[in-house]
Amino acid sequence: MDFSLTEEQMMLRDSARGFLGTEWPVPELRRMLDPGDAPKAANSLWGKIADLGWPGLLVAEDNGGLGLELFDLVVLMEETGRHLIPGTLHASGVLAALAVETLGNDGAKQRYLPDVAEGSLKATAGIYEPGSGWTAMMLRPQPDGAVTKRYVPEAADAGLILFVNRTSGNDVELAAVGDPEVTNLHSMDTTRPIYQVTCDPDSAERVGGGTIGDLQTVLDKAAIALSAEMVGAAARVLEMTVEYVKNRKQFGRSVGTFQAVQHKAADMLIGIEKARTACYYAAAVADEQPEKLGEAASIAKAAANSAFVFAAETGLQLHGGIGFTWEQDLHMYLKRAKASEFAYGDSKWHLDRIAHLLALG
Amino acid sequence: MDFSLTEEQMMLRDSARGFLGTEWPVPELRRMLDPGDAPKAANSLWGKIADLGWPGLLVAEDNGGLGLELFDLVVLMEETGRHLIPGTLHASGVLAALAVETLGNDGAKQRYLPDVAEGSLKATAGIYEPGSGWTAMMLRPQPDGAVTKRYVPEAADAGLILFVNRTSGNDVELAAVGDPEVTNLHSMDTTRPIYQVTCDPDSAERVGGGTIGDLQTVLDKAAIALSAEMVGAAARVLEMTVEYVKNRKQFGRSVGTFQAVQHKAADMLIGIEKARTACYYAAAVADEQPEKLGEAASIAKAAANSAFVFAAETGLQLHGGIGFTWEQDLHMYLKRAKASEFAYGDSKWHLDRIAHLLALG
Amino acid sequence: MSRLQDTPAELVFRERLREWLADHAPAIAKHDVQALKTWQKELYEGGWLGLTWPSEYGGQGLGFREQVIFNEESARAKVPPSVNSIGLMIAGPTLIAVGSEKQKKRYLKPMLTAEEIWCQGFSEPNAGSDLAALQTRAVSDGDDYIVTGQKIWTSNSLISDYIWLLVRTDTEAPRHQGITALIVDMHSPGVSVKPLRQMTGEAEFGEVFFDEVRVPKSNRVGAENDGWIIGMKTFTRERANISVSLSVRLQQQFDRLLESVRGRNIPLDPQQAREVAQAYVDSECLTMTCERLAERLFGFESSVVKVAWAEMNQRLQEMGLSTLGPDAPLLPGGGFDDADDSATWGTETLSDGVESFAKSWQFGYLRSRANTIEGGTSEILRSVIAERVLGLPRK
Amino acid sequence: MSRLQDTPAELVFRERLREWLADHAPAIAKHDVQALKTWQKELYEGGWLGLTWPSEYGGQGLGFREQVIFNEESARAKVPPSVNSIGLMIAGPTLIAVGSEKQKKRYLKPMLTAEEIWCQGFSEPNAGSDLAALQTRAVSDGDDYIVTGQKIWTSNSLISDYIWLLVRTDTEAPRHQGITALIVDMHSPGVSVKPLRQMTGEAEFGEVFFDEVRVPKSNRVGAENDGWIIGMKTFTRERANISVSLSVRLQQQFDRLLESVRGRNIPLDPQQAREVAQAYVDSECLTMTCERLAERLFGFESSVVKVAWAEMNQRLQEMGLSTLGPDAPLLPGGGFDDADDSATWGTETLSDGVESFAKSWQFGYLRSRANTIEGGTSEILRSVIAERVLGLPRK
Repeated sequence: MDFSLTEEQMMLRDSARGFLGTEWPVPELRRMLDPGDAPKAANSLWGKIADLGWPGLLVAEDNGGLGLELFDLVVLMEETGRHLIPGTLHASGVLAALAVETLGNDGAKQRYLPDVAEGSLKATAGIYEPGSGWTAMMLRPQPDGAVTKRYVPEAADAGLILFVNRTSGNDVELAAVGDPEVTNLHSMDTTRPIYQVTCDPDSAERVGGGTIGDLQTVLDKAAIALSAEMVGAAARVLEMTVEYVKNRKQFGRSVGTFQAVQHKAADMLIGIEKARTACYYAAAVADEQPEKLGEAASIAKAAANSAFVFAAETGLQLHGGIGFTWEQDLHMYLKRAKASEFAYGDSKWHLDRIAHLLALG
Repeated sequence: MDFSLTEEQMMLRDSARGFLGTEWPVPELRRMLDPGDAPKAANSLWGKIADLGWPGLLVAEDNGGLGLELFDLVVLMEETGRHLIPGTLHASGVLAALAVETLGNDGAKQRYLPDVAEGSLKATAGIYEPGSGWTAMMLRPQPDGAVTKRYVPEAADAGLILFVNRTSGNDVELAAVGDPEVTNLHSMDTTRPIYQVTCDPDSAERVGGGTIGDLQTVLDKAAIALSAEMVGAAARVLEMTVEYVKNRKQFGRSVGTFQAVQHKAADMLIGIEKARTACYYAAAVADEQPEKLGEAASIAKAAANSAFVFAAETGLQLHGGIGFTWEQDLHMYLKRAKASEFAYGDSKWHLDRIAHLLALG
Repeated sequence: MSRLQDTPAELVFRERLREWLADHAPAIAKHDVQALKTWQKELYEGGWLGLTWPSEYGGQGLGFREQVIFNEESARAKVPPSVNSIGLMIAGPTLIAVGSEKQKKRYLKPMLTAEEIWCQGFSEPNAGSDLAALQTRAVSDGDDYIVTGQKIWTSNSLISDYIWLLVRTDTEAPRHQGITALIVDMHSPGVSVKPLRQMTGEAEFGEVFFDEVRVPKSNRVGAENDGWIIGMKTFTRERANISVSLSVRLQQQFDRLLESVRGRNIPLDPQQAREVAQAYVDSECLTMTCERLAERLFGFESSVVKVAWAEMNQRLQEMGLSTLGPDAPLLPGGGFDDADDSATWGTETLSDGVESFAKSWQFGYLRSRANTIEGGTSEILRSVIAERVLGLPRK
Repeated sequence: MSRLQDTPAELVFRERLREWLADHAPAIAKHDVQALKTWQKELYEGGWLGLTWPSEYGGQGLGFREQVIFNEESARAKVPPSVNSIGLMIAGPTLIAVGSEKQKKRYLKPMLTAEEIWCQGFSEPNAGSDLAALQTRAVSDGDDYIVTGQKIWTSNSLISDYIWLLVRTDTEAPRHQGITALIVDMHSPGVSVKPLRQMTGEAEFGEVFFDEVRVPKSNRVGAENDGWIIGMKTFTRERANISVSLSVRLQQQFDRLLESVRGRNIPLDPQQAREVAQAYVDSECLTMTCERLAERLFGFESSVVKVAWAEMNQRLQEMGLSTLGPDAPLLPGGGFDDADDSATWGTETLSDGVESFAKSWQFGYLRSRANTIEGGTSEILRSVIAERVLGLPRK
């Protein structure tokens, strides 16, 4: 195995870090805490992100994108995770773009992907349903009634909402939703609002289709991208914590000299390094060995869940009381950690899947 | 609730601690590591224990015992656990005595209990069977063939081996075994050998009977007594560890000043205090509210499992390399911890039972 | 003897109390301070407050068992918590132990009747775990001290009449030896309070600023520069009282969890069932351990219970959150902004309806992250256990 | 580029090796030292040892990838482990880094051929985690040192020809500055070895005693009093090599676990299945992290992997033991006494038949308790990670 970054990937990483450090500093991020100001802050960043071509990173060159691989995306996502950027990039450039690339018919690709890649169209996709949990096989065909999708990211702000609906057996369709009814579900992570969307089937348009397996591929890749963001965010929490405990003095010494603090910081690092590896591996699998994608994605998400939740909770503990305040930034990472943990499957769900793949069911 | 000890109980505890400190010091205990010498060492202690009346603690006064309650036994067992005494007291004075008291007919009580209480008869009981796990309901009636019992404590040295056999439905019989075939199962804990015993049904004598529920009462009380021994042993490991880390110097200071060491020792204490409470509670329940015995016994065993295994493993870690040697005494506690953890139900088994009682099944 | 059941006298007490609560317990919104004060006064007049306090100061002169019964029964009746909890659980008991006769006569009874609400001013921005680093100064000026400085994490500071304050009276002495305990009127000129918003959205704590506040020396508790030991006694009392009340709180949280898992559509798998069973084992062991160690809880043993409780409550909240599955991160009622208003007490069960953030698992999860920090971080308390209970050497 | 597959050159190497091992790999009992030496020599002559060592000292001059492939393939072929592991994994690589040209020429090749077996003498009874407290003295006497003292936890000491030794050459200097590294002939007069029995019953380690042992100064590695830094380099190499070989060991243990749970009569419940899945997640992440961090493993990052590996292996062994249910504490084959004789390598799977203690989960469980102590306690290594990798301040 070779997980070293290519020169291009290192450039992508460094330029992303530089860009976000300048264009999305903490005061900008904190605007996301104010429901009135959040959409403006997110939009302002989005314009600049679009200029960099990130929304089209996974979109094929023929469709106006950069045509890069998931491994490249993972490198970028570590950086966007560090800075807790809003959800449009993942919703539009990852989830919706993958849905169209994987399930869309040629017309849909031509119609949507260039605008998605350019960032002029913000898309999102609704997949899960009330009662489906995180299991695509639990989606239910809805022959007559209105389809309701839960956990749809960034729906209020999207120019295109796609639904993946089960039609019958193992078949799914991709539908472009018209006239949606959008309800804010009030995620704990206010930087990434999620919604329930109900669509009147009469105003939806079928723009593609495929199998449940194709849908699972989309979900797995989206989960890997999210896992990489989680690793990046966890690494940032560790940095913030190291910085804080170095400088915070109690009992006449730096708090960072206490073994209890040191050892927790070490455990944060161990979890992060393992999860980072898992993300790189999963991305490489997606690019090279698609038959192992499910297992690799589940390993990555399970590892990222543990690493990020542990880092956020522990980082908060090591900050003491100040970490618990609204003024400090850590709570945004904790809320992102919990919101991410329960997106695309919690650890139990992924472990059950791995157990199934290991024939332990 | 009132878990304070009566004056009699404090005397019992103090005298037991004094007696075992004198009569069962570490060099005697270490004789149990030598397969040739172990039976002699155990026998020598047994004579003195019999003189104190401990084997008859639970036996009714009418049958020659002290007629005390389980709470008294638990107080004593904490002390016998501290000193890792051999298994005869638990096998004969607890398990077998309870089996006869609970399931024996009048003849059996008169025939066996006075000698068991006096210590002149060492009894034991075989209950579990290959394939039964720890679940009494999994015992199978064996109408014709020879009955085989697994995990029979101290069988090689017993003057009386009792079997509890399921006969039909919820009924069990108590049988005195003649001409047993005894095989050493080589427990990791060499201070407490356990055996497989096969009995030719023609040479067994029925000496009592009852229900599976009665049998479960015997098992629950035996588990509570063992849990108390585990708490005592865990507390002793903590003492040994505190003593060691106080005196061991590294980096120019006592190892006990390091936070990593201090915090692990604190966690050992927390586990022990919780498990001690659980044992006292379970004993009080056995004496006063038998309808809650199952739940209380499972709480006690689950808590004792966690506390003792954690204490033994952590104590060993805090001793560093020296704790890993045969010469040091800690490994005897670790082996007792693991052997005890898997006697009368591991934690999963007890948690499943509690979940069932909480109607979570 | 029965170890598990009330004595006849205890049973009488319990039944009388249960009846009284059934007749009197009110429904009060969380921030209706005046109603809460009235309710506390009613409780006091019913004879149910200051149960263990000496009768000469307005207490009932009863024992620890009665306090436990009170806690159990008021939880069962779902009465609102005390508006003057810092006074009743921390300042009052410490004052009884170390205050002058005059101070006890003056302050204890209005604490019980809620006529005077108390808060506690120990922590400072640079003196958290390391309390001895506190810098709030008190300079002698005739019969008064002039107090200047800042306290933080002060619960109830916005509604308090008095603050139980530690200040530095000697800047030259070794840091543990220059500290003094004062009772300060929160209405004195120069005292100001700023709410401190937490990550839950609530402002449960405040920052208290002292700008040349004049405090009569008669309000000093104990001798000058003798405040460290008083602070330590306050801490053990704080932890002891957290311990005593936690039994009830843990059991309430466990009951919520049970209801939450039973109320789901999906049956529990064996692991989830075992996790709940393990939580039951731990919460039963812990609450009973409080009772078993009751007499030692005013010593360092209180740390044993505090550490275990904090981590147990965190686990319960995490489990509760997990029962919600994909809905786990979604804030009922919209979350942070209206947390303050619609909330009642966070002890409601599902059958009360999950209407608001403040009674949700989401709020519980976020709030519980502070459990291992407030009242002594778990790191500090584990060292206290190691050094003070187990006798390991200090640095 | 492919990130997951061998390059064409690597593939050739792997296939050639696999074929060679299929033809040559022997079955050897654990304590047949002579047969093990012969096997190592054969391996060397096949061109499979010293893969990353410079060719001028008898190595193959290849890269890290080839070493990984060698580890994977020899695990797959279940070859016996190296009889000279301390030489190949610790003493040799350190000597390459810090030894003199003459020393490298003299010692490296016989290490590879197993003509000379090595052990490592660092730990002492009062210098475990705190290596700088070592007291074994080396007094200058003309062209020699006279060495007196005791080492402990010395693997392979009973069969070794040389020991890689740290001694104190200056008792006046600050403790890190008076230490020197020596190569000592184990057959020198005054060297004696006593086996050290562990709680598994085995005597895997020894105590080595030095009673005025004469050591030529030409056997000194580096400058006098310059041994501390050499010791540190030895440690990172030790941990790096543990890390490199652990991938294979973890995967073998995980495979044993899989076979063990699948071989039971009772189907797994979801919790047990999830525990196995979690172990799979952790072991996959860890072994791949070794490869990802390969270049940094000769620095302090090796501690990351060592800590995680030790706790992972302990967990695997506990899980394996638990799969046995009520039989968990029962020693196959009778246990401690015959552990030494019937044992082979502890890597066998159930299909080889669990005949003896040394290949059992019971042995694995007991042995694994030392994993968090040997090669640096997890406590020390977490501090190393915090201070050296994360940059937290030292005391």
